[in-house]
Amino acid sequence: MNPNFNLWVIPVLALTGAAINGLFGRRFPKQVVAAVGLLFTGAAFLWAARVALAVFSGSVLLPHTELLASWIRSGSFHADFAFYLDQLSMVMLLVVTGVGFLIHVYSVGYMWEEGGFYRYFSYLNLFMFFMLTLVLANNYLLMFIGWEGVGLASYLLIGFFFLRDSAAAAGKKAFITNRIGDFGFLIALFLLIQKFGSLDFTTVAEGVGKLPTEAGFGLLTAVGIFLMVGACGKSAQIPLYVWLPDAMEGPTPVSALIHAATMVTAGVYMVARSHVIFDKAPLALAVVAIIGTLTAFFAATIGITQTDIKRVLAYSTVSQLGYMFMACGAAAYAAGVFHLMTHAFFKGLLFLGSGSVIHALSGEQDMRNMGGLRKKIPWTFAVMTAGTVAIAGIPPFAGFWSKDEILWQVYSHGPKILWALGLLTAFITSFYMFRLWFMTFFGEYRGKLESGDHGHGDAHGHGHGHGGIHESPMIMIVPLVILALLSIGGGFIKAPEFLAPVFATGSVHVEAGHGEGAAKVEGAVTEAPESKSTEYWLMGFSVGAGGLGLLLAYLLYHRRPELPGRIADGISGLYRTVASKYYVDEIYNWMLIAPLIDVSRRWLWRGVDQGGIDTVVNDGAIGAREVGEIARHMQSGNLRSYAGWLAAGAAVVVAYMVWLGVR
Amino acid sequence: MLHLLLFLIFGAICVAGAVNLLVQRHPIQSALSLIVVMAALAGEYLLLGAEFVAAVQVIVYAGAIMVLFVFVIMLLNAAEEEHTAGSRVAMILGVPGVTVLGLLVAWMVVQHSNSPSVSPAALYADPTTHGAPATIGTLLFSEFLLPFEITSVLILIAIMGAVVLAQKPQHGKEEK
Amino acid sequence: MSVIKIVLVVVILLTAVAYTVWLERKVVGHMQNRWGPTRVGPFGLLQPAADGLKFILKEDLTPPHVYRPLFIAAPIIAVTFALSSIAVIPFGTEIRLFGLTIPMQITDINTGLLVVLGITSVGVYGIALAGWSSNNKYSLLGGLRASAQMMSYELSLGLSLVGVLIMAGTFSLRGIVESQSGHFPIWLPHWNIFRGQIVAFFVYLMAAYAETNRIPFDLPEAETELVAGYHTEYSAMKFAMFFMAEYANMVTVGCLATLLFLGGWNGPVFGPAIVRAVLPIFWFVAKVFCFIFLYIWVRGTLPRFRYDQLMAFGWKFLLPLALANVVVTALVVALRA
Amino acid sequence: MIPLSYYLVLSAILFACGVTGFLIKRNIITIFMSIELMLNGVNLSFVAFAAQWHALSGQVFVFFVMVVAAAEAAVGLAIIISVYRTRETLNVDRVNLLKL
Repeated sequence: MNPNFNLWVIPVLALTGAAINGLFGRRFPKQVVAAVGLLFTGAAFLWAARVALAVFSGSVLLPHTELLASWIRSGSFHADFAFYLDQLSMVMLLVVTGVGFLIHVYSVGYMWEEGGFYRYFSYLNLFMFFMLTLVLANNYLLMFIGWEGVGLASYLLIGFFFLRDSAAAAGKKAFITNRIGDFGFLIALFLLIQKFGSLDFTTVAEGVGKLPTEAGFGLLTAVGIFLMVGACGKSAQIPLYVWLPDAMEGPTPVSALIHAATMVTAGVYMVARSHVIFDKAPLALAVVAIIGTLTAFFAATIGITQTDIKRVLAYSTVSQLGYMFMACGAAAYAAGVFHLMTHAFFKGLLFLGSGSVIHALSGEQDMRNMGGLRKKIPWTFAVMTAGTVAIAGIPPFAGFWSKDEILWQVYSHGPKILWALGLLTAFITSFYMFRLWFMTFFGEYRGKLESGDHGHGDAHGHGHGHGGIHESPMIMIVPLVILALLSIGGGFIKAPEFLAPVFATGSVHVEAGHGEGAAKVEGAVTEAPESKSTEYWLMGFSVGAGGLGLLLAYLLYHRRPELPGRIADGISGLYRTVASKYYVDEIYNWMLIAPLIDVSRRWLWRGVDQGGIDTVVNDGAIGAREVGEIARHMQSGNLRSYAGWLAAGAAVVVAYMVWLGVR
Repeated sequence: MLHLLLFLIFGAICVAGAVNLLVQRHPIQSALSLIVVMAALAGEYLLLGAEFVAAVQVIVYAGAIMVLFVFVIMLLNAAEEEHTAGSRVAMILGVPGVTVLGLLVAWMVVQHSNSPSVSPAALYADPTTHGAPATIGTLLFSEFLLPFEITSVLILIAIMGAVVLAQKPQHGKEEK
Repeated sequence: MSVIKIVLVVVILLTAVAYTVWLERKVVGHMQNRWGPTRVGPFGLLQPAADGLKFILKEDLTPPHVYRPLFIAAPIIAVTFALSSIAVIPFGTEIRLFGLTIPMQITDINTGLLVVLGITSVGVYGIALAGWSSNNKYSLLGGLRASAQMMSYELSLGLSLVGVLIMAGTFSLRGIVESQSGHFPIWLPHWNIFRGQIVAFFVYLMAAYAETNRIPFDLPEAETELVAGYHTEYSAMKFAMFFMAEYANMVTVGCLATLLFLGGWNGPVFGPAIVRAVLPIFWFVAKVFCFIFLYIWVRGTLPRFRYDQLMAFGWKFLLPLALANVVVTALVVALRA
Repeated sequence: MIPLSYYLVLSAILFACGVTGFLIKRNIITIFMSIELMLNGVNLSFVAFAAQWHALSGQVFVFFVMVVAAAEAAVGLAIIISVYRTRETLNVDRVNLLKL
C-alpha cells in the first residue's frame, strides 16, 4: 500500500498562486507579487521533489493512483479527479516544476520593468496549474482539461503585450491552430469512450491489451491518428506548426517555459502516455514517425535562414520536437521522453540566454545587429555556449545522449531513410546553432548601442532604451547557471532505464514501408538486434554531423562573414523559399483561410445567416408582433381583468385535469 | 358529536365572515370580518390537533398582519368603496370561472369523500398528528432548517423593501 | 367548580384593578407632596367604589357622526381581552380544600404563554377601533399611535420571552415557574432574573410599558398633544372600560413578569399547614405588587418620550438587544447541554 | 368524528370567497385581504391533510405560508401606501396606467 502523497496539492498550489496574484495582485507591490509567484511554484517543486525522493528510495510501488473526488458519473461512464503517478509522469512532474520554478525566478528579473507584472505571474502560475493537471491526470478527460488550460494560458501569455497588434494576432493564431488539434484529440476521446466506455489510462490500456495488433486501418489506428492530430497542434508539428514561431511575440521567459520546455512537449507526453494504442496500430506509428522526421528536417532548414534570434530558437524547437516524435514513431518512447527532458534543459536555457542577450541590448532581437558580445556579457556567453553545445550534439553534453539514443533507435527499428534525414537534421541543427552563436558573440559589434558600464542588478526593460549593453542581474543569471549545469550533465541521467517499465508492455518494430504497416511485436526496446559496433558507428556519425555543423558555421560566419551572402545570392530562389518558411503561411492562407473566408462571407453569412436564420428570426418577430397587436387588448391595465383571465384559465386547467381523471 | 358541532359552528363563522368580507363596502368592516375568519380558523386548527399553528394563527395573522391592515386603512383614512366598472373581463370571465372552479373542486371532493374521519382526542394522542410546539420546533430546526433560514432572509428583505417603499420621497437628496 | 373559580378570579382581579388605581393616586400624590384621595373612607380607601358608582350613574353619551357599532364594540373588546388573559395565569400551587385538590389557576393548558401572547396581541384592536370609530382626528391619531407602538414593541416582548422559554423548555406557565424553584448555593433564588435573564427582564419591562401604554410610553393618550388620545370621545362606563382594561393589562403584565422572571410563587415556605398553603400565594401577590409599584414609581418619575424616540428606542435598541439575548442564551444552553 | 372532506370543503369555500373578492372588490386593500383569505383557505387544507397523512410537515408548511404572508403584507401595504401617495386613490380601476 502506497502512502498518500496528496498529489492534488501540487497543481492546486500553483492555482492558489495564480488566484492570489490574479485577484489581489493589482494592489500588491511588485516584491509581494514576485514572492507569491515564487513561493507557490517553489512549494510545488518541493512537494514534487518529496514525491520523487519517495519514488527513488523505492518505497513506492508505481504506478500509483490517487483519487481526490468524483467528477462525472453518468451511467457506466465515469471520470474522476484522480492523479496518476508513474515513471513517465514523475519525469514530467520534475521537469515542469523544476524548470518552471527556475523560469519564474528568471522572470522576476526579466519582467521587473514591464507593466502588468502581477498579471504575468498570475498567468504563469495558471499555466503551471494546468500543465501539472495535464501531467498528473489519470484519465484522458482530466488531461484534456489541462491540455485546454495550457492552451489558454499560452494564448494569454503570447498576447501578453496585447497593445501590440502582432502579439494579439499571434495569440489568436496559436489558439485557433491549437483548436484544430484539439478537435482531433476530442474525436480520439469520443472513439475511446465509444469503444472502451472509459477514459482511464489503466482501463483503456487493459481494453487495448485484449485487442490484436491491427494490420491495416482500424479503430485503434484512427484513434492514434486523431491523437497525433491533437499532438501536432499542441507540439507544433507539420502541418500545424505555424503558430509556434509567431508565438515568440510573448515575453521571452514565456517562450522558454511554454514554447520550448513544457507545453509544446505535451503532445510528446500524450503520445508516450498512449503508447499502448500506438503499439497496436503500426500505421499510426508510421504516421507519427514520418511527421516527426519531416518536421525536424524542414524546421531545421528554415532555422538556417532566420535572423531573429528567437525565431531561430523557435524553429529549432519545432525541429527538436520533430525528433521526439521521430523517436515515438520508432516506438522508442523512452528515448523521446529522454530527449524531451534534455531539450527542456537546454532549450529553456537557450531561450532564457537569448532573453538575457535581448535584455542586454535593450530589446534588440536581430542577430545582424549583434556580434562581439562575448566580452560584454560573459555570463550569458558562457551559459549560451553550454546550451549550444548541448543542442548541437557534442559529447558529452546532454543533447548528444538523447539525440544519439533517438538516432540509434530509429536506425535499429525504423526505415533507414528516417535515420538519414535525422542525421542530416542533426548536422543542420549544429550548423544553425553555431551560426547563432558566432553571429551573436563573435566578430564586431554591429549594433548602435554604446557599451555601458552599468553594474549588475541594474535591470532595464527593453524599450526603455537607456544605457548601453549590460549584463543581466543575478536573479536572471542564477537560473541560467543552474540550467547550464543541467544541460551539461543532464545526459547522464538514466532516464531511458528509469522509464523502461512504463513502456515495457511490448513494442513495435516498424519494418518497412510508410504505408502498409507490417509489424510484429517484440520483447523490449532495449534488446536491439544491432551489435555494439554498429552503435558506436552510429555514434560516430552523429558526432561527426555535429562537428561538421560547427566547422561549417565557423567557416561561414567567423572566418569569412561575407560568404553567406554570396552563397545566398547564388541560390537565391531556393534561399528565398526557405527564408520565407517555404511560403507555408501563404499557402495556408491561399488554400484554407481565403476560401474559408470566402465561403463564410458568400454562403454562410449572406446565404445561411442572412437568408435563412435572419429571415426565420425576423419573420418570427414580425409574427409575434402581429399576434401581440391582437393580444395586447387583453392587457387593459386593470388588475381585476387580469384576475378574471387568471380565474378563467385556472377553471379551464382544472376542468381539463378533472376530465383526464374521469376519463 | 360535540366536536362536529364545534366544527360546524366555527365553519359557519368562517363562511359568514368570508361572505361578509365580500359584502361589506368599507375596508375596515372587511378587515374585521377577516379577523373573525382567522380566529374561527384557529378554532378549526385546534380541532385538527394543530395546537401551535392555532396559537400562531392568532398571534401572527390576527395580532400582527391584520393590525397592519387596520393600521394602513386608518392611516390612509380609506373611505367606502366606490362602484366603478373598470373591467368587464372580471365579470364576464372571472366570476363564471370561479363558479366553475368551485363547482369542480366541490365535485371532486364529493367524488372522493371516502376520506377518513378524525376525532380531536385521537389527533392529540398521536404524536404524528399533534402539532405540539416542541414537535413543530424540532421539525423546523432539523428537516426544514434550510427553508427556515431562507424565509428569515426573505423577511429581512421584505422589511428593507417595505421601509424603502413606504419612505417619503426625499426630493432634496435626489437632486444631489 | 370552574365557574366558581372564574367568578372568584374575576372579582379579585377587578378589585385589584380598582385598588391599583387607588394606589397609583395615593403614591403619585405622595411623590408630588400631595395627599391623594382622603375623603371617602379611611385613607380614601372607598374611593374606587365611589368612582365606580359615578361611572355607572353618568349619562352614557354617544357623540354624533361616530361609527356606532364599532364605537360601542371597541371598549368591550378592550376590556374583554384584558380580563380574559388572566384565565391561564397560575397564582400558586394546588391547595387542598375539603378533600379536593384545587389548582390555583382557572385552566392549565400547556401552551399557556402562547394564549396570553395571543390575547394581548389581539387586545390592540380595542384601542385602534376606538380611535377610528370616534371620527375625531385626535382619537384617530391616538389609535394609529397605539397600533404602531404595540406592533413594534410586541416583537421585543415576544423575543424577550424566548430566552426564558429556552431555559424552561415549555410553554406551560406552571412548568416555567416550577423550573425556577430552588436556589443557588448562596441563598440566591433560582429565578430566571438571576439566571442570566436580567437583560431579557429589562427588555420585557420596557416593552411592557409600551404595550400597556404607560408612561413613559403613553403616547396614544398624550394629554398635551391629543387631548385624551383614543378615548377622547368616550365617557361614563365606556370610558371606565378602557380604564379598567389598562389597569387589568398592568396586572396581567405584572403577573407574567412574576411568573417568567421572578420565580412565580416560589419563596420561603414555613409554619403550620394553613400558612404553608397560603404562603406561595402571598409571595406571588407580593411580587406582583412590587412590580405594579415599580410601574407607578416610574410614572411619577419619568417624562414622556417623543414619538420618534419611542420608535427608535424600540426598533434600534430594544429589538437588537432582545435578539442578542436570544442568541446568547441559546448558545449558553447549547454549550451546557 | 369529523370527516376530513368537510375541512376540504370549508377550505374550498374560503378560497373561492377569496378569489371572488379579488374579482369584485375595487378597494386595493380589500383585494389584498382577499388574498390573505385565499392563503387561509389553503392553510386549512394543509392542516387537514397533515392530519390525514400523519405528517406534521403539513403544519410546518403553514408556518412558511404565514411567514410569506407576513412579508407579503409588509411589502404590499408599503406599495399601497406609495400608490396612494402618487395616485391619491385606492380604487384599482383607477390605477390602470400600465398598459399598451
